[in-house]
Amino acid sequence: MEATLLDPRMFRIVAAAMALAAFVGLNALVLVYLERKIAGHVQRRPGPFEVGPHGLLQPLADALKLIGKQLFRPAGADALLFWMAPVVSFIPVLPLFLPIPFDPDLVAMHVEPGLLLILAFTGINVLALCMAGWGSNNKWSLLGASRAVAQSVAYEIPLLMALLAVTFMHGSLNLSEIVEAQGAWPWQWNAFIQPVAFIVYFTCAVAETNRAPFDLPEAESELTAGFHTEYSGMGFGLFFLAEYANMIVVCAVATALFLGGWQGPFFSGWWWFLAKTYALLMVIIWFRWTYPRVRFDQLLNINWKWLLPLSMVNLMVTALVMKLF
Amino acid sequence: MDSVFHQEPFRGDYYTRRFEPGPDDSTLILNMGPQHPSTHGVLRVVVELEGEYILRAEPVLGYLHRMHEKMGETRSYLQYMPNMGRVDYLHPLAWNHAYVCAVEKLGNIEVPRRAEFIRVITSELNRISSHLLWWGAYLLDLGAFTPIMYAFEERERIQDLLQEPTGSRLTYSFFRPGGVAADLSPEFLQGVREFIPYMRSRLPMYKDLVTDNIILRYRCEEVGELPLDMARRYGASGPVLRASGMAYDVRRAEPYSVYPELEFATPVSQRTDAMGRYKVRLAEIEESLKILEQAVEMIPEGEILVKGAPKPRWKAPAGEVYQAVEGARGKIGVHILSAGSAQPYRIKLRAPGFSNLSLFAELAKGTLLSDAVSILGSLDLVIPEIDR
Amino acid sequence: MTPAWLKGLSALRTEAHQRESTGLAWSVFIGPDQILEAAVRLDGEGYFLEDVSGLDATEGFLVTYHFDHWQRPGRVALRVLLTREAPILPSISGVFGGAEWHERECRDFFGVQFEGNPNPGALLLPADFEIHPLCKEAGERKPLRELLTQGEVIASAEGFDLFAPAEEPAAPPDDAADSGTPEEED
Amino acid sequence: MQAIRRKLKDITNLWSMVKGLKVTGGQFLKPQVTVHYPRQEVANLASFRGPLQLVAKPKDPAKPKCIACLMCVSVCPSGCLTVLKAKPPKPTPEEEAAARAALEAGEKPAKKPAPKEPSRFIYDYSLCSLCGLCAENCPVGSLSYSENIYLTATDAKAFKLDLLADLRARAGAAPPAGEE
Repeated sequence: MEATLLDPRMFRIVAAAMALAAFVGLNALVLVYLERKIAGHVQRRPGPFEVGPHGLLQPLADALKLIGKQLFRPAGADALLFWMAPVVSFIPVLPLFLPIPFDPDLVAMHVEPGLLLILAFTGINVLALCMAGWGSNNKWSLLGASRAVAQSVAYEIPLLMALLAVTFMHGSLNLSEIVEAQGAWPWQWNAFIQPVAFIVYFTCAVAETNRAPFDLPEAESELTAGFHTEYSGMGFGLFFLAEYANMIVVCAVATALFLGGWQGPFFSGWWWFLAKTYALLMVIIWFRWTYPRVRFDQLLNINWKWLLPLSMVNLMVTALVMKLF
Repeated sequence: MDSVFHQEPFRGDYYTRRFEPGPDDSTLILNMGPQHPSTHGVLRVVVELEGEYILRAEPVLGYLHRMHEKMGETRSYLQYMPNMGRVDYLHPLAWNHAYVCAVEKLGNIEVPRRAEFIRVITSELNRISSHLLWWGAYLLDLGAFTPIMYAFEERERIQDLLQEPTGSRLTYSFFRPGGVAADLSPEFLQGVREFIPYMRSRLPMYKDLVTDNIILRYRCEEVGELPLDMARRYGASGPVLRASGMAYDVRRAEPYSVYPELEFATPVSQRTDAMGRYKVRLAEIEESLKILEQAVEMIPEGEILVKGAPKPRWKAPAGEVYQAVEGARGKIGVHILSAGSAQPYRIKLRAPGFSNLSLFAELAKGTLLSDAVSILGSLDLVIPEIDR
Repeated sequence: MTPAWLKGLSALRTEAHQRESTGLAWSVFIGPDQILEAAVRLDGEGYFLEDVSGLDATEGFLVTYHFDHWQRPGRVALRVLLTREAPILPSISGVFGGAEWHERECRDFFGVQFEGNPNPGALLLPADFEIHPLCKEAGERKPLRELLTQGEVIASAEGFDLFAPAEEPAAPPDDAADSGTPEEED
Repeated sequence: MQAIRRKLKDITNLWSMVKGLKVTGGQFLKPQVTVHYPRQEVANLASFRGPLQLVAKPKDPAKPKCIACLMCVSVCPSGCLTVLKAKPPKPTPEEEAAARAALEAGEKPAKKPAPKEPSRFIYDYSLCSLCGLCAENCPVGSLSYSENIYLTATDAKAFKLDLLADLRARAGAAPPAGEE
């Protein structure tokens, strides 16, 4: 079967990619604003206030500033790796959104093993951090990158296992099917049927997206800015965008797998999906403005000594229960 | 590899050359600072890392050196007052206190009782504000962004209070040889009375948000353990020493001002680690509140500046005097040698942070980089004071 | 009365002070070769080092070590007089680790060399800075007897005449009249 | 056993994370405490040490109490004050004639004394450390702190303040004749 440019499926993909790029950009802006506003109010200050009413246009101003800034490469940096890294960090974010079902019909691409696609593409991000850290010719970046690699590789395993438990239950990797298999009411959601998997997944998701308290690759009080120390302008901007986009993805996946997706007790639809995703995002933001940062060896200990055994036990129990009943 | 960075002015300075890796250079030489987020100002620490473990660490000082001791030799006794506000900008009133006490000893000047109480009240308020800022900044080092904002809420109230008599919010130059520059108003005393229960009501929140937090506990407990003997060899003082189990407080050991009349405990911790230092400082806030509580009730009416207090062209009698004072960071010492002229012949400032930082090199050996940041924070360093 | 650490130390002059007047308890003049021994003795007694400070006086550099004790507060000032030509002193950083920085600071400000300091470079001043800012001009220097408050003399070695009344023309006469000698101290 | 007990303790200690969230969540819902600067301003400036200003004579709001004794200049540790004493006023033609007559008569002409007031009072705020020694030691209390705390400029020269002009501006008086 030959796909030509005029193939309707091709059109759909291109249109979906553009829509998704817009969606990612818009949501990243909203998230940046939310983060700063929440941080402000948690700290009893107004947060951004001057650009636009209640600082609404502040993220836009930030984006403009980042775009306008000079791109700067330190002497001795590997030009190829250095410039590829932000791109490699950002590009895989778009395919991540393809199989996410916002609505029974609102899916960019119906992919049967959708979950697999997401897991495959999230793995690329760590490569970008590694490239950025190595290519910057900066010791802080290098330390940040080495932390990022160890952390991402470690946390991907329990994350996978937690998801696997859910897919065992439903016998599917298709997100839409998993959503439909859950009911409309909270007690029918997987978060309540598989609470351990949900907690493990959510913890790993925070770690995978390098968010506080697991933000070690950029730990600014230790490594100045970690892997993106040397990036300015849009080089930094793309990393920033990718971080927020990744946050949206992990929360969207959590919504689909654990919180019943678009289904709600009433008026089911994409707004439910968005509301649940944003609720999770806000929890992640709330974490950041509450907790201190864990230490690196403790971070790995949490993973290998707690999350991994927990998720394995959970997986085995799930498998046993599925087999028996 | 003969790029421009390997030729002369880029070859590194005295310190980096000392840290030149050996033949098997599997270690990483890292310059933390002078512009590093967790070195509080402009401290520079050169570290040699094996992975993330520190093999060697050496603080490099002098980036904020202003030669206060030389300035002292060129200024009259009164003119040196603003310098005292700028040595340690977090607890300037303790330096004010040490200096004026030294000058008073030198010139045999009586201080009115009301002035002594004013000094104690303002100085203790200042100590609380210094500990609050340390608390916030330490948590910032450990990656928690919010506590510093809560600490500043209280700190702002203290500064609003202190602003009224002292006229400044940071670099106070308020004490004068023979008294203080301004009287406390009844509104100020009322403000302090109201502040004490408010501050006490905030402390449980600190405990819930931070002290009990399991992440923080794992970042502080058993990190940077400072045995008492090591503390002695380096001359550590203040909360750093008291967290190693020695109840040594200059206010008790070498009583000055009206501290002997006030009841307060010297908080001690036997933990010896960063958590011990943390807990001692929080306990000191409570003790300072106790002092304030008593002092605002005991303060008598009267003069605030003794008659015949040193005038601008005052000449001190010849002689030597050493005055120690308990600052928020430890033992502050002012050593004045006078030859009988209007300027001191020599003035030596003993900064507690200087001694407290000097033990960092030994303390950081073998720890993780993150632990080093935690240790550095737990020592409560104010770089201008260390560099002077 | 005389503390144990002081006994057997061949001090040049020992003075007991009142804390209320000078803040010191003991002021002990010793020779440069004695400082290490004195430090070891004080270490054995549980003293800690407060600071090391220099002073540029007519007679030369006076390096003062301040020690204090946690349980038995009472400041001890060990004083070593060095000639201006050879301001060299053994380092006590092997005994008190904290002395390293204090000694380096003293080196920065006065140019006093501490032999055996593990890291004798500049501390607060730039490494290539060859000016010692606290050294005084020849005419500005004052003799020690005009600067130091004298306490109760416990012992004084033969030939130690720092505090003898001024007879030699070390200080200009108008200077001496201006400042006066401290006499009211007990 | 010890290890297990420790692990169990770790699990119970996880509750502290929830407590932390409760604190920040509670603070999130409380009103803000910051002073929202351009919309709000702080009010407690009565005793704040702002930049110096001259205190006017009670009778003439455009003239300072200053007697040009230069005490403030000598006491200032930063050397931020420059005060010039006023010169004796130019004699009028009649006075000049009288002086000449006196001189011819062999007498000492009666010189008019210089008025005890400053002709220039320059204050370099960029050097000032606001220690308060000048104001405290002024024998006539001619210096006080202003509430001009929002003083900003992009050039250090802008902080060389002419306090006499400032006093006149506050009094609403025109600059004296002969001064450009």
